Amino acid sequence: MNTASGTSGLLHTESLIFENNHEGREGYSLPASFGKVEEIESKLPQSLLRSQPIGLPQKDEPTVVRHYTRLSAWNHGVDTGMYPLGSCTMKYNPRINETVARLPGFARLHPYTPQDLCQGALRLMWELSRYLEEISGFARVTLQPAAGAHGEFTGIKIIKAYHESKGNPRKKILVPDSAHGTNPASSKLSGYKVIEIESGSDGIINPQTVAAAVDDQVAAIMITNPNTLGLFESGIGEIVDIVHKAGGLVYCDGANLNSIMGVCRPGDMGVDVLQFNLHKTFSTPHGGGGPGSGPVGVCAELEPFLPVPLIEKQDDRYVLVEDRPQSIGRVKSYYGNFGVMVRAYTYIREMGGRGLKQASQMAVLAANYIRAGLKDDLHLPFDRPSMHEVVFSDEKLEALGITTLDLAKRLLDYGFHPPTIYFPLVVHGALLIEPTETETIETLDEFVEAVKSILNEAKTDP
Amino acid sequence: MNTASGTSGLLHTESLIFENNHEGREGYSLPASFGKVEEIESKLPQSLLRSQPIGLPQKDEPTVVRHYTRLSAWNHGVDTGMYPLGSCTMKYNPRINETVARLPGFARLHPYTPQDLCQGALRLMWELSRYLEEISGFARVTLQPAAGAHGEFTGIKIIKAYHESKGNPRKKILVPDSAHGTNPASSKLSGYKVIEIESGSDGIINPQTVAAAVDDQVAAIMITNPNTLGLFESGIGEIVDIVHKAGGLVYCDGANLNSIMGVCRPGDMGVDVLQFNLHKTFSTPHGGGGPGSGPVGVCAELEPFLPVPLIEKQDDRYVLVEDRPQSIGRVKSYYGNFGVMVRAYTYIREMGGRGLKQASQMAVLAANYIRAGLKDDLHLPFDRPSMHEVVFSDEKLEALGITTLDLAKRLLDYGFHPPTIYFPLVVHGALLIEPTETETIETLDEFVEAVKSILNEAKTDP
Amino acid sequence: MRYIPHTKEDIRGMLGAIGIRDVDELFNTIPSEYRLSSALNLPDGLDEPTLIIELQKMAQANRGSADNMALFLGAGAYHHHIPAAVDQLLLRGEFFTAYTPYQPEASQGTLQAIFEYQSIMAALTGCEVVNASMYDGATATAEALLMAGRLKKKRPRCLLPRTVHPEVRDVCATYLSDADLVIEQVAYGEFGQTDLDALAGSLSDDVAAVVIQQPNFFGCLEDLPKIIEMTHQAGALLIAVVLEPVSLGLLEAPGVIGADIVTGEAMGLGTGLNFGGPGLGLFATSMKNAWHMPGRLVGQTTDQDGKRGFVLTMSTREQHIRRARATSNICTNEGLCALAAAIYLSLMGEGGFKKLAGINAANAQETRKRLGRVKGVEPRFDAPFFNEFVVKLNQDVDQALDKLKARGVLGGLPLGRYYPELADCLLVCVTETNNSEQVDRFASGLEG
Amino acid sequence: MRYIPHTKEDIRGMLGAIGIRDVDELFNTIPSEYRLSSALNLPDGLDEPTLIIELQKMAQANRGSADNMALFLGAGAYHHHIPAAVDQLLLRGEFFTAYTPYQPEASQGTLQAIFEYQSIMAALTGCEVVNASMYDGATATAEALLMAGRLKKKRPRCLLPRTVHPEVRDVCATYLSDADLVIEQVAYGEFGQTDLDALAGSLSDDVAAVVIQQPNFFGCLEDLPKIIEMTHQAGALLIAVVLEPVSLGLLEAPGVIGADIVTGEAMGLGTGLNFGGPGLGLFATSMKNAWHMPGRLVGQTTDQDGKRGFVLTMSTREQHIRRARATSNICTNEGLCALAAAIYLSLMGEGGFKKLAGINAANAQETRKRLGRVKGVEPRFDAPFFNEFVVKLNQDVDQALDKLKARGVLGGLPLGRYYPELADCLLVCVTETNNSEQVDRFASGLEG
Ligand SMILES: Cc1ncc(COP(=O)(O)O)c(C=O)c1O
Ligand SMILES: Cc1ncc(COP(=O)(O)O)c(C=O)c1O
Repeated sequence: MNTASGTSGLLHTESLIFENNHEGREGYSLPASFGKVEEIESKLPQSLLRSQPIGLPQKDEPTVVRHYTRLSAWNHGVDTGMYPLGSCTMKYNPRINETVARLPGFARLHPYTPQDLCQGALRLMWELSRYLEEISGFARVTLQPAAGAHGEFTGIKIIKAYHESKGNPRKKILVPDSAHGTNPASSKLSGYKVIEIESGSDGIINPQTVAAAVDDQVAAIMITNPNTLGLFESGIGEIVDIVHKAGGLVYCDGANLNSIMGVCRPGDMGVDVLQFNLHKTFSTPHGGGGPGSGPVGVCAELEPFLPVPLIEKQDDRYVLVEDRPQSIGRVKSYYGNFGVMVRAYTYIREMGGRGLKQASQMAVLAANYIRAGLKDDLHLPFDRPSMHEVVFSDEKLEALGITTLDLAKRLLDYGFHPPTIYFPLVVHGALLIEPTETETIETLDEFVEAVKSILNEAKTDP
Repeated sequence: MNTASGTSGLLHTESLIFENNHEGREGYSLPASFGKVEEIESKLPQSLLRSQPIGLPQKDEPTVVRHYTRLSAWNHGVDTGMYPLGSCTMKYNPRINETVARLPGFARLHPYTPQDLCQGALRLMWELSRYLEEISGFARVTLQPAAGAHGEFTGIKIIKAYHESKGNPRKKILVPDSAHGTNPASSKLSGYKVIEIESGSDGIINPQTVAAAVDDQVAAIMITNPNTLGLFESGIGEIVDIVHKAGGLVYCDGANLNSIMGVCRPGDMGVDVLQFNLHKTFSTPHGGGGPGSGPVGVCAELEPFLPVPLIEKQDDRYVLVEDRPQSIGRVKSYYGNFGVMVRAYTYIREMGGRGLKQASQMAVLAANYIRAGLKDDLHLPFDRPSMHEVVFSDEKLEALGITTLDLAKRLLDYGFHPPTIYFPLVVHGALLIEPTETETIETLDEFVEAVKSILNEAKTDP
Repeated sequence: MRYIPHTKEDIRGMLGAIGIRDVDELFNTIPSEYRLSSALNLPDGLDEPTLIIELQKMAQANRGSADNMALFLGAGAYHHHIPAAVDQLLLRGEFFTAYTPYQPEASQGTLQAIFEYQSIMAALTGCEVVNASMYDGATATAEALLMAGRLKKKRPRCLLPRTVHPEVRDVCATYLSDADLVIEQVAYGEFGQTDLDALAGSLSDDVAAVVIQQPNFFGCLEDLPKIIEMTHQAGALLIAVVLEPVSLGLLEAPGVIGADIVTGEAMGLGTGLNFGGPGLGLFATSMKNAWHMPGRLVGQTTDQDGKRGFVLTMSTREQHIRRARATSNICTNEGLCALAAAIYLSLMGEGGFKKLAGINAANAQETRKRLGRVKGVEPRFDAPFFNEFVVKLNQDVDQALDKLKARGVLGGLPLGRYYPELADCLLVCVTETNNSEQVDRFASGLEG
Repeated sequence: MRYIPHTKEDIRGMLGAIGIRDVDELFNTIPSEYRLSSALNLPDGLDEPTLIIELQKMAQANRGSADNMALFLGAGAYHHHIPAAVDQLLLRGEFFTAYTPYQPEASQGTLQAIFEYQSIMAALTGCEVVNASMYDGATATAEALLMAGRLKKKRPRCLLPRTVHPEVRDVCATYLSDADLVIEQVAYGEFGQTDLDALAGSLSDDVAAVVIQQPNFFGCLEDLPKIIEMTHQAGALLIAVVLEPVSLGLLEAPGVIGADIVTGEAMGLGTGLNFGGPGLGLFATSMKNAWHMPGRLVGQTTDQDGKRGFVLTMSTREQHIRRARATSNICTNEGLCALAAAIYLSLMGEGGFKKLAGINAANAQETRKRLGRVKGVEPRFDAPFFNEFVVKLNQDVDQALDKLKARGVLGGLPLGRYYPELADCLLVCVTETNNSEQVDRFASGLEG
């Protein structure tokens, strides 16, 4: 077994960067001004000027570089080892993405550059929207939202605007109990009441449960497909019909798109709105917690409500269109997380349609391989085949006298980032494992072995 | 005390990159050819084609990136902690150097680019030569040598060519016993016999010793100043006179230039030839063992012998001149380690004359501060003030029952790279400590404390 | 495919272990009517060298990038030099390939860095608590208003002067469209600042919050101490919005003079323009309001051995625990940009950051002076300003900008789009990245 | 100064601890007549943003860089695409800010990487031992000749055909000018290969070594098996020089067919052009000759706990121990370039590297064909070639190159400078980085 360095026995005695300052120590290098700096304080009202030192660090460049280099060593990333955090799609972040995103023509471009001088950026965004539409089966995509939850917020606003345009914004949104926390929170932000829908004993939603909950005050159902248990909502067609018949819309949380690219498309299933997580499915780095990007795709009927600005192609030119009277307005300043889009675009262009499909196939294969490897050791709460991630409960752990958390923490000592734990809430002591397509079979085997060996420790040396 | 991660308890169980191959696993991404690849094998003689697999790794990109990321974690560098390796000037490597060296106009420039299309590179080299001449006090500098030892080789060849031009190449080179191993080895490469000169009991060379050794078969003396014991050769003027009077030349190993920039210049002392180590004095990275760069400066009389090509400025153009009949010829293909030159040039331009002098002053101050901190704990073999590095012997260690090596290895556990040990050979169990100007006083204190605490361990817990 | 390691043999082995014969069987739970029969209609995959050339072409088609042209555009996105060290540290895989630090044992690097970001930003804003980041300045401000609504439940109005960035106002409008808080505008006065009389007229005990951008959208400095006093007298909260945090090198920290919430946009501190995103949404407030704050927070703690460590804290505010009743829906934030800001500000340091602010202000002063010497160009507002100001042209603004473009100058933002009454005005920004020659080119371009 | 942390107060404290009052006192051992009284005459220090702009200008003044022009230059420096991952890994401070791995406990990263480099290069060359690197291909070859001299003490001659890169021959001449080994040339034949009759004529029992570049300087493939046989029959050593190691994806490893030493230049494998340096000097030989080899070597070992580890080995050959009697004076080598090659070759892998070789060869074939269709252009040599070949022009070569320049094409190296008899010839190199459009531009440029 490979052991990644730094995953156990972390020494974290590095001081904080703002501790131990020596007055006057410098880490900066600034150009001379062409205006008179010495006159500035006299030009500004005294009452507005800073009265006290700020309290910023006083450090030389070597110290700062060393400090953050050392700090980084106390982190586990995909680059140091497997990171099977379920629901997060911690796949490899291609290096070419980083090179391309740093090209000065992208990185040093002001958002208010006249449109004739930023055609490259607009073209990239326009094409990226088209690709996402093709992948998901929607009529139109906006790239503005900054992350998945922000996309949910945008999608729900669009749903509300749609209902308002029909004369009644409606009051409720149906959200399955297995949903990610952002789903109810996003619904609430638009003033909707969240009605929880219970998952069936097979881990998916029974259309009858939806039928029972639906009424003319239901604005939408917010479904995740494949859901957070890693299961495909096979009843999706029926659910869509039920909700549509009641005049409601269907929102799909697209965080799990990594399992179905090139295999099926939510748009084809009658879903009305979906958010993408470019930082999951499309390989852009998670950055220790962002930046992400959460584009939203909608069916044709909802297109008028998309946020402004929207990119259009007029003849050979790409333009940002602000004049969209039914739009929900702006959800973020400028056009979204462009730097993230460049990476996702690059990824799609490298993978092509075939590559994306292969990614999904291999992601699902890897999850099922882990499932097969551990199904006798851990308890599988659902019998249905898994998609890109597999969830186990703590049923067998309890018998060994350990908890899900114990297992997770012990995995760290084996050089693995733990899976997502205690989520989804509907599985007791859940362990949600998402290996992604970029881990080798050897690593998958090592992970399975590590879990087995931890269980064995619990058995033999409780 | 800060503890750098990874400096103790290194886990090195990462497999070798060429182990565990899976047939067909790929990490590459190559363009299509416009010629017919399938016809190639038939176009080439069968007898010249490869008969067996090469045996290269078969790895995906994520695996390769993870592998080398992990490997890097098992290394100590200046970026992870103090690296007081005497004689090596492990100063901070500025980040701007790395950015600039990667500009496509430098990094993707072919050495045979027509000269009108590479004026920027030629100008940089021309200016860098001028700067080095100014810093060292020599008439002319060649940038061709690839490292310090290569510069020594070049310098000695120049000396030999000079003597040959006078009718007698001479037979011997005087080298002090404290010299770096490259000095005698480089002398030997040009067919010279090496005569060892004993250092005085004060650590520097007594001019009388030189006078006694000099004769008309001595081609040169190869002196290091400040020498490898960190002491300034105060008798340099006399030594130069003695050697010159006997018709010999004076070579100065410039590896320790970091102590005297802006303070004094070897050229002004009558030295005839000197090699620079750009990877020491001029902040270019040591790279885990290179690439370095070892330009050579010479006095006016030796200029005709410099290697070809040499850069000249003709009106507003920079040209590479090959036609130099007395030249020793070429010592390396193309023009030297240009990528390293870009970094050194950038450094000099950032520092300016004042900054370089400050660097030398602070480097010397830091070494003397460590000396003051440890002089009661370790044995100082020489009484003379130190320059940029300080050497201790193992005299007091022996009393404690530990060796220099023990002390060095224990320093690793404290998060420090050990100093140079057992060199120079003239000091018993030498510990050669060169802190450089880029370590903070806190780090210097921690280093001193670490040594004291190790000595204390030896005392209390032998 | 270089990112997918599975060989045919690997796949065979995995299928065997699972007990199926074909990858397609894995997708059997997807009803067949939804299974795609044809391939996605996307361009064929490209190899790396070709892809880089292709993207280089697209990047170069952005002829207005700061590498090509003299940039006098600010308006919420400020171009500052990013030290080489910042970006090289961001490229460390341990940082950028990690996610939200859910597992503290494996995330001390991210956690400490975010804690440092929070602490440094707290110093800069004069506030006690700073969260781990929001999407950008606009959404941070919108969330601040939502928070004000929670804190001041009985007050249904909030005041958003016209001197606040139009896009920030737009985003607030979207966020608040379904909240119990109505946004009202406040006019600006002749000097380019919020009209204090109008503000006084609007303030009453049904106002939950007043938003003030400092420096404001026109680059003018508001009389923040006075406005805070007025706001507090009315019992409302003051939300100070700082879209150009470099100004804080010179200006008093809003928290120190009583701002209740400080929001802002910090992409200028190490992240860079990137066509406007990712941003770095700053969110700061006082300890007593911390439980109402959106977003993640890193706190300091001590482990079993008494060693200092860092963890995510006060998580019960958040959606993954509190779901519909969370203080916000935010999950992924702008972690790497926060790290960039921490590194950037550590390098700038106390001395450098103040100096930087001075250079920006001095360059802007000088530029305004030189442009003012051009016939037909005059300053539009007289309020003191930091690094941005408005000039009025007696020629057609669009034509003037076109002339400037031809000389390689992006001469500021035409204000007519946002303020019809300022259709003859340009908003001009000057930072340490501009130089004297560029200003002269700008001035002579306006002449010719 | 951002790289020097010492504040005035720090300095005061340090001076106090040392017991002096002024920094100048530290330099008292330098005789006063040598102490500079005035400042160095260097340009004033520049700040980072200004410096970057200044260097960008210099870089852009290199209008012939591969980003700007279609490059058909090889001649020992081959332009291959470097995967983005290579350079990003080289930027890891743990690698590039370390030095020679003297302390194995703190250097396992470098040591294992170099061991991997050595092993991979051993596979590529078919040799048993590869050292940690030499400065470049030329110095590696010169050192190989010196080593041959040590191994074959009684043989005073060595043969260096004219088909070897002229700069390699020049460097060998410099290195051997004081050795007991005389270099003799061997002519080339009509097909562009070493003339075997001439070689046979020169070979005798006083020849220590024969150097053969494969592919040779003209891009032609030598009959290496045959030459090795001839050389060995004469009791001499065969030194194979590979300046384009990509060819080894297709061609038999020289070590496998009996080359005694293989040297080469591997800058093309991940380091890049950089105006010709740093290079990566490859040096490979058989185990029985290892003790005579120059340079460092990393070996595998086992630590006390039985774990695998890596250390510098066979150091007693080296200058720091054996001083004047060392096998070479080399100390600092090209460590980071060796790391680049290890990463590069790991990414290329068995399949990719062979494919890469095929693409290079096929593109070169096709280019020669298309150029050959131009009137007044014909192939000069008929020997088989890899990715480089010589064409003969019936127009003035310099004028032709100037016309090509105007079309953005660097159309190869004019050979007249090195071979007066080939003054009407161009050496043309084609790699995977060239494309079909460039070739057409090249061809039509020769026409017009
Ligand atoms: C299923 C699901 N939905 C939504 C989200 C929210 O996405 P983001 O974190 O990008 O806001 C997540 C992210 O963790 C998720 O796993
Ligand atoms: C004093 C001295 N001289 C010469 C050298 C040789 O320089 P290089 O290693 O660059 O060849 C060194 C390097 O370690 C040295 O310390």
